[in-house]
Amino acid sequence: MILETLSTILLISGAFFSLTGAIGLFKFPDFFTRVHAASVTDSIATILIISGLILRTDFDLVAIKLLFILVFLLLTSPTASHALAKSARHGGLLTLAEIRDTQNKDNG
Amino acid sequence: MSFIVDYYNYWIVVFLMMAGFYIVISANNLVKKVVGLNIFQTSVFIMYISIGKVSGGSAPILADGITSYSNPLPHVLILTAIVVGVATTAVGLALIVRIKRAYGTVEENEFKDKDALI
Amino acid sequence: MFAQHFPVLPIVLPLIGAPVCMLLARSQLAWLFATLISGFSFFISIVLLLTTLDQGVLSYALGGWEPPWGIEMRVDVANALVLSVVTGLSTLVLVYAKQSIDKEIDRNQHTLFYTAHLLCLAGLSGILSTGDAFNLFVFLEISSLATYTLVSLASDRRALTAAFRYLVMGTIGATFILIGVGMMYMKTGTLNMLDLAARIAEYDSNRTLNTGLAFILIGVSIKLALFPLHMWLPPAYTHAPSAVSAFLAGTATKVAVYVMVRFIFTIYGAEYVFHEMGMDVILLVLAIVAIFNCSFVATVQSNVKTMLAYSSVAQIGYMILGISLVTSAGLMAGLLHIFNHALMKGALFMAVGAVLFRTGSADIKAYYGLGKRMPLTMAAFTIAGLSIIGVPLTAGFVSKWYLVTAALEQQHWLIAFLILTGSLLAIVYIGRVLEVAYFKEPADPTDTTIKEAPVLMLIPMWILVLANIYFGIDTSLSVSAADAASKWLFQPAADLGAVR
Amino acid sequence: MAELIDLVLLGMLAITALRIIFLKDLFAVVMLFGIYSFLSALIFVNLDAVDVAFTEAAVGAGIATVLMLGTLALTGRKEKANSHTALLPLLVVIVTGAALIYGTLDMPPFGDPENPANQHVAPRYIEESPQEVGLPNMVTSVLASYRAFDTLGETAVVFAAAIGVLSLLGLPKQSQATIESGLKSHLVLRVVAKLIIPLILVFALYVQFHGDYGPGGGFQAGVIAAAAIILYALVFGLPLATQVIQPKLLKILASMGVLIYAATGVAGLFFGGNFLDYNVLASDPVAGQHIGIIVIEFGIGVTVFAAILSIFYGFASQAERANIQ
Amino acid sequence: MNIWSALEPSQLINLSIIVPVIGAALLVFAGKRPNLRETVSIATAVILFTLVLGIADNTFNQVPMATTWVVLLSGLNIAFSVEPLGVLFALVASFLWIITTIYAIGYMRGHHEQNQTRFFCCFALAISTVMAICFSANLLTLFIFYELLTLSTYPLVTHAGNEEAKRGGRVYLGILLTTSIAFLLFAVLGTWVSAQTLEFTPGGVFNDVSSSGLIAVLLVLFCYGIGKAALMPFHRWLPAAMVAPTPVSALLHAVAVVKAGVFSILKIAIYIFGIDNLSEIATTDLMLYIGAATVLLSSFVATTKDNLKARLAYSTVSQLSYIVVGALLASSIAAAGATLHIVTHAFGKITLFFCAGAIMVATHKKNISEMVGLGHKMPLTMIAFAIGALSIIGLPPMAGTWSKWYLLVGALEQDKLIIVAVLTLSSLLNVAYLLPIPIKAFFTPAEPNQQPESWTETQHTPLPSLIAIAVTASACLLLFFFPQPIIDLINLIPGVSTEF
Repeated sequence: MILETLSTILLISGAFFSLTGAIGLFKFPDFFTRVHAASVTDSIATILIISGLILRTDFDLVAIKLLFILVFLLLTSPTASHALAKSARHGGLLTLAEIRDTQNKDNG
Repeated sequence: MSFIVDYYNYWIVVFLMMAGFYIVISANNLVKKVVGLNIFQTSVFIMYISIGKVSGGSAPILADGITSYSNPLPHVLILTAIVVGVATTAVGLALIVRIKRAYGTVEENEFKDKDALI
Repeated sequence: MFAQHFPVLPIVLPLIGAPVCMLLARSQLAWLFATLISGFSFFISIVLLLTTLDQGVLSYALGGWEPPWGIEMRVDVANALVLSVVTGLSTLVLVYAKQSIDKEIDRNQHTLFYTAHLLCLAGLSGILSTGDAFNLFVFLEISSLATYTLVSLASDRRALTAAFRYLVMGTIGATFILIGVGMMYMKTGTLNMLDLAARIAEYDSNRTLNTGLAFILIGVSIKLALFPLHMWLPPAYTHAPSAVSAFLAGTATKVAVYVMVRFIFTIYGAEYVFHEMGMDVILLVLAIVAIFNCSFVATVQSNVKTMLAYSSVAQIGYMILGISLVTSAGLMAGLLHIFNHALMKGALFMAVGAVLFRTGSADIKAYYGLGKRMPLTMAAFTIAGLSIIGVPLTAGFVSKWYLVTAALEQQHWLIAFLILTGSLLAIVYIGRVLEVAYFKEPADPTDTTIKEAPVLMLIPMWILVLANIYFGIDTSLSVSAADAASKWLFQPAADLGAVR
Repeated sequence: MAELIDLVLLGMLAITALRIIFLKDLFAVVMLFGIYSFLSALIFVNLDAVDVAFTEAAVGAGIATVLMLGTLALTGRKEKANSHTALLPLLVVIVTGAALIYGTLDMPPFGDPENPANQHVAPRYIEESPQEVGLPNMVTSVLASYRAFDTLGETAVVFAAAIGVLSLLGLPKQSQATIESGLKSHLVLRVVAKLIIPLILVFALYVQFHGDYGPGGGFQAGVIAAAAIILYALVFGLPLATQVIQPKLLKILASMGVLIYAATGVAGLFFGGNFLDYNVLASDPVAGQHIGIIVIEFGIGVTVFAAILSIFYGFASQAERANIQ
Repeated sequence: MNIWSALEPSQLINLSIIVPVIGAALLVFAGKRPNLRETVSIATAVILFTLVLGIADNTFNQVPMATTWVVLLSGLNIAFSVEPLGVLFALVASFLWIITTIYAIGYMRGHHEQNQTRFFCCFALAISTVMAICFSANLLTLFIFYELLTLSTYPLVTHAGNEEAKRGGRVYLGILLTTSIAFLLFAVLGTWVSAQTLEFTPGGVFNDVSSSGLIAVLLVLFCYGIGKAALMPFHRWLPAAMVAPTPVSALLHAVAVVKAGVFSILKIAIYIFGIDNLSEIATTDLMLYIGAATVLLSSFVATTKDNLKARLAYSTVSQLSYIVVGALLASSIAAAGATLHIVTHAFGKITLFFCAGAIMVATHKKNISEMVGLGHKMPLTMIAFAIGALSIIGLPPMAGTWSKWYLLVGALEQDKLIIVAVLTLSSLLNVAYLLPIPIKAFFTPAEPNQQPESWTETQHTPLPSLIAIAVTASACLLLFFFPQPIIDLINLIPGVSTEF
């Protein structure tokens, strides 16, 4: 019973973070901020949701599988975000601040 | 109402199939054509899987306490069909790469101009 | 010891042969091996044909699972006949291919060619023998994928676009077949063809089943290049390597015709398809338009391979016409034409390939004066061409004869007349080539490189030519097989189901 | 509840499909296709088809998307404006769609256990296969035993695709000279990749041999294993990858897989059964089935792994060529 | 008379068809040595003639002769049997082959033609098919060899190989194949479907001819399907084929090909429809008047032609329709006249063609206007020409008298006065276009400076040609005085009689 409540809370908050991530993906102005929003979804939301799910199992093989998935996701998704941002940087994409700077320079 | 509940699944699937089919026959870009083919086929797969669904059933893996399973046969068929689909996609894409190399374009109307296609 | 396994061997042999061929890696070895495998399959098919003529249908349960739970191979006279055509032609084409491939395909792709050829053969055999609707789809895709590969192996860049177009059309066709099979499964819960037939017979008329059949027929029509859906075929046959054109023209579309026959007659039953749905009129009209339209287009082609490709589409019209007559005699004529057309088109494409081998071109200009320079090749072309026209004592005449008799039996005088006038167009397009070959002076008389084709190409070509003559004179084998096949297919589908 | 999820997912699919029609940016089209595939995988899960979902996710969303992206890298990501009118295709599609809708009118209701499809052949698979074949996963039983011939054909299709891509694109030459990293500067990526790749391979083996009990099997395993090597090639460069798994070896593996499968079938002949009859492989029929299924699943895995990887090699070698030029 | 009496009678049929084929094969081997080649040619011709004589002997003795080569299906055989009409035609064709061969040797050498081996080879093959047509036991056999005759003579027509020859060949092949496939094959199939037999049966194969519109249509199809009978408007091929070397024109287009056409019509009229039944068929009169119109129209056309061979060609068209008219008059006497006309016209027309060829070899003149006064230079040729012309016109003491006489009597007996008028008028036209040639040749002085004084006929006309001309011309005379053996043979034909 307690477990179930706990798990519900975890799941709901996970879903909430997912939602914020998605909203951020839409609302944020440029590439880097959007990557930021997306990676939040990846990391905190997955942790919360999978923990919530684990609490709902009988702590058997399924729980271990979920744990594996969690580890896997924690390894890969930040890496993916990192690679994405770094590639963008290499490709010459500028942050908003930098764009503003260059614009100021041009104007000035 | 029950009419709609009974068939909504198939109708949406028909819409998806036709979306894919439309992309195949209307697209000018060969890559998009292949994408369309995949969408077309994937939608057909959904139709098959829908056939095998049994309300209240569970995945056809023997487990204690479960008496109603969904029909495994469509699953098997579609497993095969997915593989066939990706095989076709791979060959199609390989052809596109070669066409790009030979013609310099992957737009259908453009290589028609370059060769008097028979 | 293996006699009871013969129904499955024509599929399994090339299917095992293909990876082995790939492992062999040496062009010569792969050729020899592929030819042997194909020849052995041919031998088995002949045994199967004789057995089925004698004993009727052979059923083989794969994995020991009885149908409808397992997959069944079902060999009857009809598919044993087509199977013999396919494996026989495959063997001859492989013999022929050795030198033709040497010239037309890059050296390090030879093993790939033989592997793909064997896969294609396995796929075609599978389509023919299988008694399971979904299994048919799988083998259809094996043969199709192998075919796309084979077509694209040619060095001409247009082969690539042709192969791509073929791929798109072929996949659409296959997906349509998949949709149709799905709808059939939905209403019957089975995939086994006989079981399907028995269960479909329980419905009078059903919208889902009708739609399913319509999709299957359209899908198969794409594969067999029925008239408005034939546009993929001419470029594919034109630009493919000669050996591939020879093989495909004689087999691939014929197998598709057989699939159509099977779905119409074995599964749905002629009664259902033709009387309930009125498909016969549609097929008849399309067939006649195909004959005239494509024969006419063939007469204006400057590329001889394209010309023959259009001629193939027209000839498919004759087969469909026979089927759409909805009589045992008509079906028999259609099946007979499958057999005979494989003989003549195979020989014609081989001859064209031999010319391509020597002159490097399939344009009609390359044929100027060839009658003297490549007498045997052009003689083969002439005889096979006469067979296409339907001149007596050739196989083509026999099929036309039965086709017209079948039409006349139904009092279809106009159709009979159209069949005959359709063959007049064949005189024009074959005649054009013969005329320049025998009466034009070669463009470059001093060119001594153009001489008779190599023996290894001539032998299979002439075997087919002689077969054209033989089956034009002694029709007992081909006619009796086609006759038995059509009688077998024409009994009501429900009866077939009751056999078990 | 399940219906609601189904409906939502189908709605998302429809939106995705519509978007694909109108987008001109091919990169976005391909990504949307990946999403489409993934959504359909979710639908498959929802419809109890876990094996199919697994495959669709691995193949449709995974391999197919990677191949498409590879193609785009070589052909450009913009679709040119279409000049001719799309009226005829529209007409064809509407007619075809109308025919299909017409066909649905006599269809059995969705999900009804009384449907013919669920009443005729399938019950035997559900009721008997655990005893006859001895596997809890009925999909595997049907796939590898009842309809093993289909699966042999499927393996041949994969093999044929590999042949096709090989003949079209060729394999990369093994270059001893310069082994340069694809993403040299991505230190994080390299470290994580080194960590993950063995994990993926282990997972592939798990999927391979656990297929009898849960979702999975040779096909999915082959794809996952190939994905591990593909990741390796992406991070460390194709030349290095071709040294680890040599293209020649792939050719042999792809052939061997088909041969293993077919040989199992032929073995049935020699033990007095039909082709692909596993009952005769051991004294106990169920044990025979076990042996047979494990061996052929292995064959599938090998062929799929080798075929997918060689297809990827083919595309990658083209990309390298394009870069050099 | 029968030197082959040791043989089984039916074997004679096989031999008479095969011997020319063997001859053709030997010719290929003897090709390099002209003397040997021509010896083979003549020897074959003589052997063939003795064979046919043997057959004729057996026919008089009422020995039945029949042989079956191949059974295509029950009721459909390639089979041969001997009946008097065929024997008569075979006698004429084989006898004239000897003469033509002799003539051709002179002509071909004198004219320095190319490809003489191919020429003699195709020539022999053509005769073989003519023999097969003569002895065919059913319509299918007739049709098959009718087609083969067209094909084997095509190389002869296009022998010159230049643009004009090719155009002529195209028209020749085009019209003959088109009519035969579109109409004749259709008619054969129609007969097969409605009568269930294709055997030539005395009195016809149809049970009830009067009520069936189908049979009426079949008659029209047969008349036009046999394009070799050159009924208008399908006569264009005959003048077009005149581009061939003169011996070809002589034998094939005065004897073998065109006579094979009218022979087929006669045979069909007698053995498929039955002479007595013809009058009951609705379309008989229609075809009769078309025949009559052809007689007149082509005679008119002939008067306008200046090229000698063209004039003879149109004359042939006209004379062929005499035979068609005779066959369709539905009178036994007219049928006898028609049969006799095959013989008499053959001798008359071949003489004329020989003369035309001799003139061309000797003086290279083709046009009639240039032949004024030629009688002084080439008296023998021109006398022969006059004899041939008189025979064609039907004036005593030439053979043509008899046939025209019977035709007129037949027409009178049937009260077809229009036909009587047409026949008479046409004979007058014959006079108008044939007789002026020898008259002007003899009674107009030669233009000066044409040839040197020392020019003589025997010097410039090859001796073999002169001999041939002499033989045929004297035959025209002899047949007037001794027609009895031929009339005896004609009276053996069922339903045909010279008795009033």
